[in-house]
Amino acid sequence: MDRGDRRVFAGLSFSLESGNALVVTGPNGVGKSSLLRTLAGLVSLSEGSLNLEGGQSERSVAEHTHYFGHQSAVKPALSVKENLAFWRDFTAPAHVSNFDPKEYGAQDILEDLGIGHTSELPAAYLSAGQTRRLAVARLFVSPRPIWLLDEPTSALDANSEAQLIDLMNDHLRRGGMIVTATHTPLSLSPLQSLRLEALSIEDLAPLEEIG
Amino acid sequence: MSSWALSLFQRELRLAVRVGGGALVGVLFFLAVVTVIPFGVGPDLNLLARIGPAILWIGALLATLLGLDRLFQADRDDGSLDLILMAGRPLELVVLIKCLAHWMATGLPLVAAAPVLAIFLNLEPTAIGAVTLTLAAGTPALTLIGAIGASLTVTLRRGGLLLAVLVIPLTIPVLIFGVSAADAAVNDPVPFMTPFLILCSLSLISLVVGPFASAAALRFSSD
Amino acid sequence: MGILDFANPTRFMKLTQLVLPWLVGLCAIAFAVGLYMSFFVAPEDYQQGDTVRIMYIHVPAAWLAMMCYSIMAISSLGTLVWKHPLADVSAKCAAPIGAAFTFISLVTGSLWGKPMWGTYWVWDARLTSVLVLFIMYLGLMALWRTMEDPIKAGKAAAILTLVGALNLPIIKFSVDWWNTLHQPASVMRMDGPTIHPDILLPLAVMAVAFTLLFFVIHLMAMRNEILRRRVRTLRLRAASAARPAGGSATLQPAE
Amino acid sequence: MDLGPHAGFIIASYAICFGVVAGLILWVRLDKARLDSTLKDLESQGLAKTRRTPEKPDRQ
Repeated sequence: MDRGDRRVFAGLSFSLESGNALVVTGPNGVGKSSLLRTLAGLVSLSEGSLNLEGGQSERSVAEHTHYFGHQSAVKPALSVKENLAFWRDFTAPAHVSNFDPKEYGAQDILEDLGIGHTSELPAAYLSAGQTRRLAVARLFVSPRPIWLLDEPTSALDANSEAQLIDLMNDHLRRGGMIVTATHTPLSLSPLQSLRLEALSIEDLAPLEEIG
Repeated sequence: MSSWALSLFQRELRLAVRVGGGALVGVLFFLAVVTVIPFGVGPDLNLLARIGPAILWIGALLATLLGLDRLFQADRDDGSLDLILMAGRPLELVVLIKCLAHWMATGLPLVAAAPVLAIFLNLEPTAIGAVTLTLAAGTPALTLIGAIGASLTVTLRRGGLLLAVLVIPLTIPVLIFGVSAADAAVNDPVPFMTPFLILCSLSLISLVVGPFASAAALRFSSD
Repeated sequence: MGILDFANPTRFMKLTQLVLPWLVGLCAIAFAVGLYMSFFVAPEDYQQGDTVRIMYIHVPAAWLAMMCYSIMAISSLGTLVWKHPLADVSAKCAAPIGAAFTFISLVTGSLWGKPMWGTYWVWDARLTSVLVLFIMYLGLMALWRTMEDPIKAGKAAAILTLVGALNLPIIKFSVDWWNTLHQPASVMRMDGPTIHPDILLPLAVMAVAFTLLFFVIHLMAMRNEILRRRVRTLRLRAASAARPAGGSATLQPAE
Repeated sequence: MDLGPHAGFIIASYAICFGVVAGLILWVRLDKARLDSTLKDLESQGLAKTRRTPEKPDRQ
């Protein structure tokens, strides 16, 4: 699997079983974020393919995934509840075999993440960490089996980081999949890892012609 | 199907109306443009009555275009656009709903303000009615065509001016038929319906072309 | 919003609580008397007939439109120079009221103009400068609406208000000059009859009534604004009381 | 009472003036009602009672 744009990666191939997590590591600028964005369907593949077995055939792979990037996609003018309710209604849920999501109400997940008391407040009043937790809450209100997490623990304190890891492990137990790019080690249970190395010049040359 | 659309529509309206949304700034800009023009051409009421429909149309065009640059950019800036793209909803419809909400929040007030501003320009009652009607029929086209420009310039830091430059040529037909329909209502021998129906058909065409072109541009923008 | 800021607004809230009912009563009486006089006591004008009765709301509204801007300008000085905590509250609350009175004076003026001049609107110097004043009010309101932080918005608006205060006389002057070059034929001068006591007295009562009305609404709006800022601080505090445990620890220091 | 040939204009003037003033008052009242209720909500969470004297908030 590769992505031909300017300089990213080539000859990459992996498979992930349901209930497993994949941690993508590697030096800065090697394309961890690009890999996640590719899986999320935001960047198109120049060659190769993505497949999801047991998925809904009329939907693309990307529509089975939640993408959790560096930006929180929180609108300060809307209240916390309104922010979450919009993503719940707007994101189409994806159901696949082997994946049995827990049903969360909007208020439940906010309580679980420790920001239940803010639900009526405009999101402008939230601190950076609280905004981040609100963004995490989005993953739970609309069930999708694959989570693509780009540095999920940035801006979270130790407490909420541990909480998030618990929630991630729970997601894995229910048959979900997680692909995450991170620098800090995460204690996820069935864990595979993928290390991206910087490409050498010879590898890059043919790609430049494609892109 | 309809619940997500309603949810999106509500969100867009709320964002436009609440603090920082600035839905009414467009009307204010419209008012300012129309007020400034008599200073340029002089306070001759007969002249103003003759060029009044054109002034109102140009004011509405500029107000619409200047309000459009944040249509997708605000969502891109905070990462919402990525999530909208992968939400699994037909993007053309998403664009259409966003345009509809945007028109309700900014275009409709322009139409409502037009009769008042027409009084400043000494328009006759029939002319006032005609201009308001043509604006009501034509401003959706401006919003929908403008949305194409908004999605093309979504990745740019300062896309506002470029958007206006890109879109103004595309809006010329709307302007021509809008103004000529309004003029025709006052000058008896020319029929009103002919240019007005063309204007309506332009709006309908942009209703189809706008969302498709805009959705295509958005899909490439995330690359 | 420091502790010092809280002291003054609290006293202000208490004081206005006492004063407001009296003001409302006075205002109602003044309006009752003024409206009675303007309809039944004041004679009709020998030239303009009964339309002169529009004057009893038009002139006070126009006068208030200008007074309101002066109050905003003084409040802006208060914000920028003396940093008085209530100054930007006062300026912010005056803007919509000023816009409303300017709107009233524009509308009643054009309704007066239609029977007298034959047209709703002319680009006469006085009318045009009032229209510019109206746009400035709306612009200031928009500025306040688009900025999230009230303190920052207050400072920005204060600067704009003061620049506007300097600029308004220039606008007035330049528009006078602009208009005399292209004097449209249809404009009639606003001289009218010499002011007769029978007309002057109702006008004065109405002016007092309008001024009282302005202060009533202004004080009520200021009270709202103070409440709004209190809500804002409380919400910030509510949000930062992160987890229930951490929050209660800061709120109840010694147990 | 006879207002002459232009009664419509006079009545319209007064009506619009009344309408705008009523709207202004209504806006202020509604704003106050809304703020009072939010304030009450927030105070019921026990967050309000710290003016100048840091007194203990009431237990819920």
